Amino acid sequence: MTERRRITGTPKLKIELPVPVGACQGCQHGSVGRIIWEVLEELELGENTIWIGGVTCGTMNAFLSDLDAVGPVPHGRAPDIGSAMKRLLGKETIIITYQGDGDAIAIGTESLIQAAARAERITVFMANNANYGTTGGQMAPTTLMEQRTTTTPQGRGMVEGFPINTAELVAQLRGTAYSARGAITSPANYQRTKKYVKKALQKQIDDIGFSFVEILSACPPNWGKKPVDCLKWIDDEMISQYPLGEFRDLESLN
Amino acid sequence: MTERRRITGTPKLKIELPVPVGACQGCQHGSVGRIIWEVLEELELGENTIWIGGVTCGTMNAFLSDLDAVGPVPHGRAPDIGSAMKRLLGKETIIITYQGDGDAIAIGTESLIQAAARAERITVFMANNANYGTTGGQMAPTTLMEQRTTTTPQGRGMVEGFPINTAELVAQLRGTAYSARGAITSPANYQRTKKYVKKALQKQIDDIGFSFVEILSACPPNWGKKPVDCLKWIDDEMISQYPLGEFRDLESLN
Amino acid sequence: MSSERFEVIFAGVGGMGALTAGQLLAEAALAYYPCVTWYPNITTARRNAPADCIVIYSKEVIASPLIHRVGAAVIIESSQLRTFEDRVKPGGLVIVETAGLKDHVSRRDITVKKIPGLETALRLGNSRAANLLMLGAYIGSTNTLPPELIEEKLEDRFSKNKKVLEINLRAFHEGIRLGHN
Amino acid sequence: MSSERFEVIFAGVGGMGALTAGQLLAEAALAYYPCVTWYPNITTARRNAPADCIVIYSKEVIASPLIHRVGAAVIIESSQLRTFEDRVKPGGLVIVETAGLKDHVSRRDITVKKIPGLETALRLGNSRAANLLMLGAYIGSTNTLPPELIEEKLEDRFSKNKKVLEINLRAFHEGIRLGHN
Amino acid sequence: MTAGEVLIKEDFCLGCGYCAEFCPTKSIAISPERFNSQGHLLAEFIHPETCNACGICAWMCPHFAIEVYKVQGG
Amino acid sequence: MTAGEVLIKEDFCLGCGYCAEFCPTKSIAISPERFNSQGHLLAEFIHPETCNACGICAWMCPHFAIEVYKVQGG
Amino acid sequence: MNERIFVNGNEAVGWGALAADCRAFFGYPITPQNEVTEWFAREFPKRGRIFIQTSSETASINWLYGGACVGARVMTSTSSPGWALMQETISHMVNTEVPCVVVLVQRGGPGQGTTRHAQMDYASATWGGGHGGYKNIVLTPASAQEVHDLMQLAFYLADKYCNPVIVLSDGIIGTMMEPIALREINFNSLPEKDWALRGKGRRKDGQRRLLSSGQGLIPTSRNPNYLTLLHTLHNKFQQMAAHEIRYEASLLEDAELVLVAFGYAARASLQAMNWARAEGIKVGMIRPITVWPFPSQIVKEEAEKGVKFLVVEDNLGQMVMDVKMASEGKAAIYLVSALDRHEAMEGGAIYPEKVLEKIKELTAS
Amino acid sequence: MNERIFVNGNEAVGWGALAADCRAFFGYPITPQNEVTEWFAREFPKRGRIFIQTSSETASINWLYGGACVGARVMTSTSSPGWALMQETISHMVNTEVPCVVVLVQRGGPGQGTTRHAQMDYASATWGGGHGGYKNIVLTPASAQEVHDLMQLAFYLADKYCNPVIVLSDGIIGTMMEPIALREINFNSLPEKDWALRGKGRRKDGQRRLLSSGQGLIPTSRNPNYLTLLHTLHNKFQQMAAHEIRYEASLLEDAELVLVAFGYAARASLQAMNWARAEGIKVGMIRPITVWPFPSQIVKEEAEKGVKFLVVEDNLGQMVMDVKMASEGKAAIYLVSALDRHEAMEGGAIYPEKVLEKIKELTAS
Ligand SMILES: Cc1ncc(C[n+]2csc(CCOP(=O)(O)OP(=O)(O)O)c2C)c(N)n1
Ligand SMILES: Cc1ncc(C[n+]2csc(CCOP(=O)(O)OP(=O)(O)O)c2C)c(N)n1
Ligand code: SF4
Ligand code: SF4
Ligand code: SF4
Ligand code: SF4
Ligand code: SF4
Ligand code: SF4
Ligand SMILES: [Mg+2]
Ligand SMILES: [Mg+2]
Repeated sequence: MTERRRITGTPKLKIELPVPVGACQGCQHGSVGRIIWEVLEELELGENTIWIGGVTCGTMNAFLSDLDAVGPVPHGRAPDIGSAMKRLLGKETIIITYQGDGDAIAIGTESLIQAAARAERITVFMANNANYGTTGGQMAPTTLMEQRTTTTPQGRGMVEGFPINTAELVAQLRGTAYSARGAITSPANYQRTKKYVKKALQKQIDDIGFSFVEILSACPPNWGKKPVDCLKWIDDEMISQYPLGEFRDLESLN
Repeated sequence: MTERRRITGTPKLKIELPVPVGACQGCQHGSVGRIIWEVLEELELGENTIWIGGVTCGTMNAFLSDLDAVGPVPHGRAPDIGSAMKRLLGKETIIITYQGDGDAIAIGTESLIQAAARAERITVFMANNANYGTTGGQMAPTTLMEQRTTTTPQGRGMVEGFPINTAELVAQLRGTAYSARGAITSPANYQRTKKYVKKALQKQIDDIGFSFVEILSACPPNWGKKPVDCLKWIDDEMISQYPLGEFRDLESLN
Repeated sequence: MSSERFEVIFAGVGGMGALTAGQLLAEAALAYYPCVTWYPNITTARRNAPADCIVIYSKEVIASPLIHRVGAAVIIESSQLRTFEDRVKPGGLVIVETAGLKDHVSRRDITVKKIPGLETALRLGNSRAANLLMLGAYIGSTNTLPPELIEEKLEDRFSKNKKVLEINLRAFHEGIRLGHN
Repeated sequence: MSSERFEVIFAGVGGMGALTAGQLLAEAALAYYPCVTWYPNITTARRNAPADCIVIYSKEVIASPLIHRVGAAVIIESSQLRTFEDRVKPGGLVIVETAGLKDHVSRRDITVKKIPGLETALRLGNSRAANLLMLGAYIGSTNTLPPELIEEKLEDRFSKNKKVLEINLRAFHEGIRLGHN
Repeated sequence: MTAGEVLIKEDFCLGCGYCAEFCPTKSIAISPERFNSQGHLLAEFIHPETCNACGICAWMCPHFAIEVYKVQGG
Repeated sequence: MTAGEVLIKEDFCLGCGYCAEFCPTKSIAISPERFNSQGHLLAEFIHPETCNACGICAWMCPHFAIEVYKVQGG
Repeated sequence: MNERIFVNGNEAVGWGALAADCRAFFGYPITPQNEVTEWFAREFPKRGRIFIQTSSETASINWLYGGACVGARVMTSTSSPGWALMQETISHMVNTEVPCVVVLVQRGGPGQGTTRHAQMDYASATWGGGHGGYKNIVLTPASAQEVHDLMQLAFYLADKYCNPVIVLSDGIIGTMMEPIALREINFNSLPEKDWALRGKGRRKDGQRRLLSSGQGLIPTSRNPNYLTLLHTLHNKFQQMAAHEIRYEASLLEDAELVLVAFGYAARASLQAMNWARAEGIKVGMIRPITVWPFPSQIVKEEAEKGVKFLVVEDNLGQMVMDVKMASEGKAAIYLVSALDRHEAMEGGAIYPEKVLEKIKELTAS
Repeated sequence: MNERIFVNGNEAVGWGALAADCRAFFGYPITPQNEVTEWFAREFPKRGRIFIQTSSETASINWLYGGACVGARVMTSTSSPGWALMQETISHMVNTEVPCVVVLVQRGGPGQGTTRHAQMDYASATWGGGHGGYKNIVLTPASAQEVHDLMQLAFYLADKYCNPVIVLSDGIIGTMMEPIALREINFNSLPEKDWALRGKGRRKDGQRRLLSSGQGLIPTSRNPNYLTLLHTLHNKFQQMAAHEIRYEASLLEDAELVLVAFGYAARASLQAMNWARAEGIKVGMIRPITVWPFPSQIVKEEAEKGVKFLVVEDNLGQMVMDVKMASEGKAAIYLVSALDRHEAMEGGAIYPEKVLEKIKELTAS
């Protein structure tokens, strides 16, 4: 007699539409979404979470979440939207935003920084793929020095100035309870990132303060690399600019 | 035979209009302006500086500068405007913005942070009076915890979240060459602040990177205090939240 | 106090002097007149710019709180005389502060009363009460409202600061006296 | 090649296959036709959504680059047949990829050619050349342009990658051959 | 006897190769010839016998194409 | 003999008191009775004899009401 | 409650919102509406409601968006430059079909303009200042009482149509004080906001809700594709246009000249009309209370009677376009505009005297 | 130079700007105008000109403001949501009287809408989406060549009037390719920008320049008080309205039905007109090239001849308001709108076939 037990697969909180939604080969927005869905499931937050999708290729994750959701919301403004929801619905509701790097730390700078300063009890997830994926691979605030994009055809240089380390910056604000950066370039990193995501959500559950997780995420077509090479590029190039780890982790803000 | 030598007085770069421009008794926007005018004069920058006035009671300083000037520019956006000017006019032209705290680090968060990240060769002066003076004393991002304003009638608390330390935050950005905070609560602080202003402008002259000086500034009517008591309040209360000093001072960004 | 409708401008510079005087009058008038409006004209008050207000109190609906020509003008800051004398209707009244008064009223068709508001208020203990002295002068001159109504409002407003209240009341009464003349 | 005006849709899914084929045709047509338009219909191309383009080349001014019904349709992705067969004018031509082809053309008033583009391209060395094979089939079927013109454009575009160029040229020629039949 | 069973939903697989790259037992690989309907070369579960049902392939798959089971007994 | 001379432009003075507060020699003070046209009590240069022309009053004056001179000889 | 209080038009906003059971106010300081923000800062927290000062107007309107998505009655208030910054998200809210109320206390423009009154945002408020050609109902109070009452109507209509509603005030209506009666207005009951996001566990059917806008429209969203969305919105706009026109007509019966004005200019015009009537001049007035939808029918009917129109508005001519459209060339239209202000400085305004002057000019001979 | 190249309408923006000696482009990515941004990123730096990718559209327009203040020819390009974010500062630039060119490649709205074409920003572009009732000339190209040519006109008019000029393109005009001739258009010469800020040392008279907007207007600024400012602007707008109307009229002589359309809808309409004419149907067309100022006179003249109008626009009815105003009730007006798109998804568009269908319907019997 054989027993067949499901080990893992598509998270329960991910909806499957009749036709698979288009995505680029090797795009890691799906993986970032997967980690969040898994953690929401493990923390049993499916019933009381609202997912706010910024404009990014990852907006799809809002549509595909078996959660109350809205998106794409106005570019960069998800933290404002989430803040209002949290204030109105109270502690019992978990508010998460899913944003791209361009969304969160270019046009969204004010929205993000101010939410952190206010100690807003929401969790912001930022998929950092070092470019504007959705619009076709332009420079983002996170684009590495020397990196070529469609708007830095010669590579980013002093004309454009320096990349922004979002997780470290957010960690500077007094209202931030948690800030970390993960990647999904190996099973070990997958698990580590999952831990960050879980801790971030726990800060919200425990009503401590603002929480933030940045996740490095491959964008093969815009990086002009095969998917597997993208993961190598993250390990070799991106992580030296964007070190993985926790930058703030407080039990209480005072 | 007596000789009469002028020691000091109204800076040459300050224009006097036929009628004195209205100001509140003890408002220190005039003093912040004075320091900048003095330094511009000492560095002989009168001929090649453009002054960009944000919306603040201190916009007056733009009008009263014997310099090319524009203002009030759209709320919070002076660094964008200055950046464009610098790019088009080149190193020879010195670009300064004069902003309030509300202007610079609420609605202007994106404009300021991004200019610093880009290492924009401009100098931002921010008069921090811990409230929105122009509009009648509302809470600003810089309002102290417990401080009463017209929009925090019970004092700022956890509903509003924490004040932002702008000079320290700006110092985190890789493109910032200089960031400091001064006050004008004593002749010694006056001179010290003047030194900061001079160093900030020197960074721009030397084409090193972005420079920023925050200056604590009294707003007697909105603080509900007599002018002299305002200076004491700065010394006693404000400086503990907003320490004076230099937070970044680089000879080169690389 | 028999007429149906009164209009008065209070004009000053900076702070809230003129506006407060007008507001007190308007609030007081509410007890007698079903229709009252107070319209402030403030440019950048916090920064010492001119500020004025129009108060209208009437038995009938007030179509517009904003009118160019009014029955009376109380000029709390003498520098404002020039601007406001034209805004008084023929037969109307101008009450003007004498301190710093440089201008003349050239019109013959209006009554002008010069009141040493600042000086008197200073003498009574606080130059800031000049606006209430001028309000008193208006009431004293026009008798359009029982003074007690305004006193009540004054008491409400300054209930926390007895000293200021007292000086204000004194100034108001002195104004009425000066206005009667 | 005598006619005055040709219109063709290239339809595919994702990537740039259909769009590139149309662009090459349009660029090549410029040498012969004073008026050429290329109109892309891309939804979210980077993410594997349908993408098509309309190429019009004409001796006379092209009023609209966008028209609903065209003379020919080249269906590079067989799943798009249903959407596009209706857009061919009576008497027009449909060239369709056979790989994965499930649908039938129900219309009787158009010519249909089924081309094993993907399979053939794979055989020639790279499935990505299927779009050029389909372009070849169109040229082979319609003779609306000398193939050399397109070859030139291909050479320009892939000058940096000789291997890809070669496969593309081979696919294009094979397409012409299949189209002739 | 315990063995892993990996199910690859071919409509979802886009052939990125992450599963194959990170499978510790090399039980999974990109096919050299099998395309899905969108022209992508597919992942294939080539060595059921070595699979330990660790789940890594599913974790790393960004397109939700993989389900992993553990089969016990038999 | 050297002495300071301080000129107060009364139209500009708003009586904030900063000059008086920081004058190291207490040569300057707010008048208990003299108003400017806007009703503000004015600063007054009350002790020319002690003034050392240090300029501090002018530095601290936010309203540009002060000019400081040094008078030499005489 | 039917208390009578003496307040300005800005404070009346607060009292009206309270009566409408508004749950949260999100706003940013700007003159001449600061009394609104300060009213909420003072009065809302102590009533267990939410007041948040946001970091900008762009932030405000996005807080509104968030609040609307969870089904709460939420509002903001601003003045002209801040209004301009809200355009993107207002357009967004129309797309997503969520309700909110925005109070716009107009000041002088363009640009930084003045901190005082004007009526220069008629165009952007009424015809859609943002992208995408949406519509929203625009209510224009002309007194503190009407501010109070229209605030309640605004919340009702926003919920009824799941669409933003604009209350178009101005610096004069906002800062002048008048006695008002506090009263709760009753409206028809509205359906539950079943679409609101609250976490699916709080919902009877246990199903998730998805609010989506734009290219992401997918089968499970409220409007599954773009054309459906356009049809839904179009039908809704037509419903609003058919059912929500409001205006006040005065003395039209025998009028030869009809004034058309809203907000403070309507007060000035009313005064001028009264004076003119006292002199026997046959002048009447149409005061639109909704400027979108605009009361075109009554304007058209008057035009057909052969009257002249005198539009009075404190801008360079905006509502005059609506009057022109409505009157279909059948009437002569004149304008008293911001160029007819009495004073050169920012405090300048259109006084009733100026309107009377123009009335006389147009009715002479 | 008179080279012929095959480009899309977005790239034609770049070539036109280059011919107009534009010095700097400041922009933020948004579909469907990304080729514009990328063209400048590629072509400008190597020509010693400036390309900067800004941090948002709000930033872009403020960079433009800065660039304009120093007297340089500067431009940006965006699509609808980004356009909405620019409204405040455009209003500001009108106030300060500084020139710039904004290219607006319209996509579907409202809100996040679609990443494709539409013509839904007519209202906000033409009647003023920002606060303060300003005006700006709006040019509407209908081909890649016209994009190239109108870009040059746009820079000229912006400088001539010291006012922003909008080039209103759309996703179809932007992404379709056509051959164009590169050519430099000559315009009358314009006065030096003596008002521009460059540091007073760079100026002959050695005097400072002050550009001020709003309440800060003081004697030394260009417009010393608010009413002067309003008069200056009003006069300027009237000059624009009097001198800058441009349109293309086709086959009006005997037309019984006149199409009115701009941008891509004009191309579809032209095609439909050609087909209809081939069938002997008497249809003509007015294609506004400026939509503000709108070619009202020709519309009015046609209306007086007794034609019918068919307005074709890919929105829910916007330009139709201008046609209505211009025709003064003298003509029946019909509309083909976004509701008449062929397809439900975002790629849907108004095809010539649809226009022809409507033409036939209106000319039958
Ligand atoms: C106001 C506005 N500006 C621009 C856009 C176009 N846009 C859509 S997504 C996006 C940024 C995408 O970059 P990122 O946030 O890094 O997400 P990614 O696609 O890379 O995941 C932009 C600029 C928009 N939708 N709205
Ligand atoms: C878009 C916009 N929103 C709001 C305002 C109103 N406003 C003018 S100045 C100001 C802030 C003033 O505060 P701050 O920058 O701290 O300067 P201060 O007056 O305190 O010196 C505000 C909110 C405006 N002018 N524009
Ligand atoms: S463009 Fe990049 S971010 Fe967008 S779907 Fe493709 S891989 Fe993902
Ligand atoms: S309000 Fe404050 S900042 Fe403004 S002028 Fe007065 S004191 Fe200065
Ligand atoms: S990781 Fe997923 S999508 Fe990628 S090849 Fe493996 S099964 Fe296919
Ligand atoms: S479950 Fe583990 S061992 Fe089995 S195929 Fe997947 S990665 Fe390899
Ligand atoms: S510091 Fe200046 S303004 Fe203040 S009291 Fe002295 S002189 Fe007057
Ligand atoms: S110059 Fe120095 S010593 Fe003289 S009054 Fe001024 S502060 Fe006092
Ligand atoms: Mg990104
Ligand atoms: Mg401040």
